Amino acid sequence: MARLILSGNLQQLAGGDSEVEIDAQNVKQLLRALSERYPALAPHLEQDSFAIAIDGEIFQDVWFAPIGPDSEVHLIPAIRGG
Amino acid sequence: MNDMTNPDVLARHLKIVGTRPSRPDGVDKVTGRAQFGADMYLPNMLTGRVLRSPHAHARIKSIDVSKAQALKGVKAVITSADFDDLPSEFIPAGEMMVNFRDMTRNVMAREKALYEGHAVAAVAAVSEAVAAQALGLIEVDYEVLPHVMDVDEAMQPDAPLLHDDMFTIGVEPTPAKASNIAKRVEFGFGDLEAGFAKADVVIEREFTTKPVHQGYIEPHACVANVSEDGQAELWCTTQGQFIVRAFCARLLGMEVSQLRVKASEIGGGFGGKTVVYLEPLALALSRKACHPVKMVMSRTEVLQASGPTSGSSMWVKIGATKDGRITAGDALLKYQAGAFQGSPVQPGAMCAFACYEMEHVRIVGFDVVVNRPKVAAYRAPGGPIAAFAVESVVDEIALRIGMDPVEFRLKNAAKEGTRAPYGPKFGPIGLVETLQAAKAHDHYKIPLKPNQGRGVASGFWFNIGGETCASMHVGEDGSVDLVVGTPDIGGSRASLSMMAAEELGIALEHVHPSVGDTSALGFNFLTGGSRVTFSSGMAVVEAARDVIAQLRERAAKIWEVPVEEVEWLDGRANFIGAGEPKSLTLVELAKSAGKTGGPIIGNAAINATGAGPSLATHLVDVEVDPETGKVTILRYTAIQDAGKAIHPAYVEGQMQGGAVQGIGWALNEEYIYDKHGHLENAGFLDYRVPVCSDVPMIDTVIVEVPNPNHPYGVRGVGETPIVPPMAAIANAVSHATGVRFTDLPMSPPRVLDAIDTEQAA
Amino acid sequence: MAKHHVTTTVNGDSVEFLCTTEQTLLDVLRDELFLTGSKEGCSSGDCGACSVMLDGRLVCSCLVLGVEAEGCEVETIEGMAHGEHLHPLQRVFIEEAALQCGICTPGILVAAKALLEKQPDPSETEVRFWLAGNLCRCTGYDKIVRAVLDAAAQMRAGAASSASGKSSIGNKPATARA
Amino acid sequence: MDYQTPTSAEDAARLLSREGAQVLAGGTDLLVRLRAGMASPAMIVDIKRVPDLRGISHDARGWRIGAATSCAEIGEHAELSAAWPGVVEALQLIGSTQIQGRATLGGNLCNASPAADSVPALIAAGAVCEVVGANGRREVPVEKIVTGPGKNSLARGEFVLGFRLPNPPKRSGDAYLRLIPRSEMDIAVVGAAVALELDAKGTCTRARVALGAVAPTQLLVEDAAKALVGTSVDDAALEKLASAASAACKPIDDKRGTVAYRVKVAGVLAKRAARIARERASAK
Repeated sequence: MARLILSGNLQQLAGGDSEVEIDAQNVKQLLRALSERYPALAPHLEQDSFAIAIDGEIFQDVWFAPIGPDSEVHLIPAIRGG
Repeated sequence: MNDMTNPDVLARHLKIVGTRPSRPDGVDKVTGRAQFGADMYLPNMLTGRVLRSPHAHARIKSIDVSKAQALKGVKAVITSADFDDLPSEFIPAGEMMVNFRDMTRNVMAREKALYEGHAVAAVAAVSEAVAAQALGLIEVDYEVLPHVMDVDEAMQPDAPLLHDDMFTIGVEPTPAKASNIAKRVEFGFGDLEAGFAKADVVIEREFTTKPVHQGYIEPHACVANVSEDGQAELWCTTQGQFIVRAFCARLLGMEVSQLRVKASEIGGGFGGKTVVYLEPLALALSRKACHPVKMVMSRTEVLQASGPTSGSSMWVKIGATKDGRITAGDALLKYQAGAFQGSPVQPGAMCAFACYEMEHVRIVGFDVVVNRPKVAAYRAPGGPIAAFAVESVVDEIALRIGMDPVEFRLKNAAKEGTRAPYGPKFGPIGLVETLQAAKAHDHYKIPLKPNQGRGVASGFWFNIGGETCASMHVGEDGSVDLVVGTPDIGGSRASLSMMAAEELGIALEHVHPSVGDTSALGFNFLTGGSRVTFSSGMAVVEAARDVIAQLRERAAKIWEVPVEEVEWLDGRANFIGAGEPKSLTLVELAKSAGKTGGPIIGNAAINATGAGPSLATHLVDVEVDPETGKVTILRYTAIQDAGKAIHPAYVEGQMQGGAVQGIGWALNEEYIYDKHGHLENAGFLDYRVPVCSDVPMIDTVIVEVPNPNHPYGVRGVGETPIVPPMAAIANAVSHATGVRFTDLPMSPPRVLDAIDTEQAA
Repeated sequence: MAKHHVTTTVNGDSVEFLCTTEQTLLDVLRDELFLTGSKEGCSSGDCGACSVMLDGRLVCSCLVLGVEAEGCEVETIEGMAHGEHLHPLQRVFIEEAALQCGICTPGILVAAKALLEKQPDPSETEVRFWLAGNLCRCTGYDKIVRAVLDAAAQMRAGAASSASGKSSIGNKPATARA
Repeated sequence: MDYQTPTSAEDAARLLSREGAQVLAGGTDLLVRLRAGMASPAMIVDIKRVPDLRGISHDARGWRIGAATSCAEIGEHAELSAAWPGVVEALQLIGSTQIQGRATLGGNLCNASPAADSVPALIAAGAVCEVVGANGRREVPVEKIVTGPGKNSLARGEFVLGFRLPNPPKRSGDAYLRLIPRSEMDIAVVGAAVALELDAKGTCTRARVALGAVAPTQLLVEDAAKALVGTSVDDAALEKLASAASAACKPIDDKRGTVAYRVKVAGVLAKRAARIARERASAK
């Protein structure tokens, strides 16, 4: 199971959980699992645009980026820039 | 697209990548032939002009356009009534989550005008003079409301409210009372109390910065042409033709494919041309008038109603041990969003401590609306503001414990495996390398005279990838058309065609790049976030490899050998199987393309991922006139990790340009409003960007720590150069005067006042 | 009020145009003569993007009325290259990457040419102060100043004439032939 | 908007006496105001074709500068620059190279900006204007022209034809310094001009000190001049000069500077300008 690390706002919305084990092979599955576990998070996962860091590499808007069984995953705000 | 990573490309000898050829658009740009936003003229073209609010905050009770409508030569008049209202929801528009309720109100005020210069109506007429006269005939009945300009004042419970339906996001539970605070963000980890307890030195300070404008020399400009059947063409100066299409189609209720957007040559953007202002108005006017409509902003309009980046109020606290280890960092960032939510406080908070290995860290940010123009991205949005505060405190701590500031940063520098304050661990990054280069640089050893000071600061930017397409057409003579979807804002047609020629193994002069309009390619995210050489580069390489695969197949067919026995090297297919060596050049294969299966076209449509952060360290020497407070920049050196510099001259150019924009931000650029919320310096006379005689040569050192996720190791370089300058200069001025400077800009009156106050104390 | 009929010389050719009193020389060059190489960045004489030569003097065409051009000699960026031969400044600007977005480039080239005609061997400081009225937001001025100094050196060395053959293919010089 | 190009001073004066007539010389201020909608005259009178309005000449009385002579032309005049270096330096500070090609001395004075760079230097040098109008010609000291921000003492129809500068006396020198936030392209936050005369022993026998951008009009500061006369312009005298200059300031807080800043820097610049003027005087 991949380890998802939550911090800041997301941690609040996840009822204070800072680290959760999630069974997901890719980003899409991860987001679905997360919405199911934390309904409070769901609207934010849809409204804000998020990037997912899988073992340090950042993926933006990439549903099918693979998540390994021992991956460390972070949910972070999407980055745009000028 | 990590699967594209190709170590042997990096290993093999590069013939073109890393050289400094002339840019393909060079001649057009030096002869005046290049066509920018305002250079388009169409038959029957009308002139569009915008009526703007004279008030910082006012309810629009009514607008009477009848007199303007009746004026001879006026072909169309529009107000917010000509645009559908849109719900307040964040929906994806070309890769961005956008609240179109805010966007439609920003391009044309509805219930209220929220800043001086806010568009309230627009006209299209047969001439500039008639259009100007028509504006004077539009009668707007305003109810002037109290306004608020300062971020701290706007956060007060009794502050005038811009939006009575704004309830702070990011605090649980969501407040029941409306406020100007759109959002609270927080990042970090560890135990701050424990961290600060371990510190021998703790320094905390408050900082403020003023909004500054991107200052592109080309004002916003466009020509819209909507035909009677609703087909629309738009020519405009933008960082992203596909983003403009996505925004305008939604604002005007069109299908995206009804609207074809062609990006003109762009006269600077720096993030400020990633949004729409005139474009939807010109389309609405053209749709109403059934004529082409041209709209060009004046410099006053640019400064009153476009950009800028946030002003801010910040607090930073850092603790460290005597031997120079940071034990904890805490920061509070309050950023002005302008009239609508969406300041870059979030990326600012993520950047704040990103240069350092932090065990205990917290950054809290607030996104606050005020009666100023809605901010737009400006080069590393949010980063430079936070870096000014954090790098100033870092400098002060190094000074306090008597450690060289470069040494101190080296001791704490983030490196591969370091956990970023926003969570994930860094891959390979080059901060340490830039600090070592700074230490070794002659600049760092030059002795200083009285009233002179030296400052150093480091900076971080994430860099991004995103949706990108490229198309490569091999002509019948073997020359190559390269079509990309990202506007060329600083020489990207050069770097992209260099990568194409390198891959194909042909001379650069045979590759002819162009920026396609929205009908030429699939969706491309805009030119921004330092993504073009990275992302479009990836797409170009993939398209080239697509072409090469086809060329190898054609050669294999001709020779009747398995394709595995054909290799592509230096622009030719070679038979490497047993028997007579055979070879066909690109030109030969192109000639016979028809007979061997038809034209040869390579395509790539990707969502580029794996962008590598770029880090930088800047050195600056200043001299301060103790009697007038005037600061002179004596020497400047910018050192940055480019991963791999495809065209080193344009990488240097990004570093030099960012540094000088930073000099302006640090010393003289600011928005000056009177007590009525009227901008007093809406022009280049008193909005003081650096002029040629203000600055020295900007020395550069390119460090190359390859990004493993890019076929050539590229990292974006455009954003990072503006992150360190303000802190570096503030640190230098502080060392020259013995006074710590925490407020920007450090203009002569402010500097002299600080020196005198210090001496009086 | 009727338009003024103005007869003037632009880049060596005699030109006639009609304009109102309000129209600036820049308006006329762009909107009447379609010489759009001169750019409008501020319309207050602060950015220099509209720089042209008026009777041998460097001016901002946004601060000259169209009617004032009656009987004058006007030179714009469009007149800087001769046939396919780029002016040494134009060639060196391309070779040394002295432009990024290129919007300020025409004005800077016109201004730099005026400087080198007055002072063929300028110091860095002279170049910087002469060009102080030409804003560039992309380059930080470094490569611009170097390019002006290098072009001046080449012109002094007479390199200009021998190199002008190369400048005829300025968009694909030797360095590009990998 | 009408446009006229009179070819005689009398025609110009006649046209300018009409309602809504506006004089055009270099146009570097007028065109900005037109474009910004801050001015909409009924008629523009381009006076550049009036004889005697352009060019620089020298006679027994001293120097004459046509009011519509461009700053660039004046800056290129070696003899005038040698005679009145402070005046020439001051007018060369006006705007960019491009502005120098158009801007005129007459315009810089008559627009009546308290911050106009050439005006303090002209006042310190004792320059006089030739004013022409419907009722003939008169000579007016430069300091009598500006009466307030944007206001001058010229009657309707009157305009400045030229400026007269005396031949600089032996052992005299002048200098002008201004403070701007950048190195170029700004309006003066403070300006200070000093013209002085030394005797054979190096004692100051005559001095004129003028300040700009520190009051509604340029100031001719008698007390500051007194602080120098009878001294060798030594540090003590310079400190007296500085405090006299600061004391004379009646500035405002605005987007370009504060009252306190202008008051202090006026003294600093007066002191620095006096040093340069002294060096120039003793070098002659």
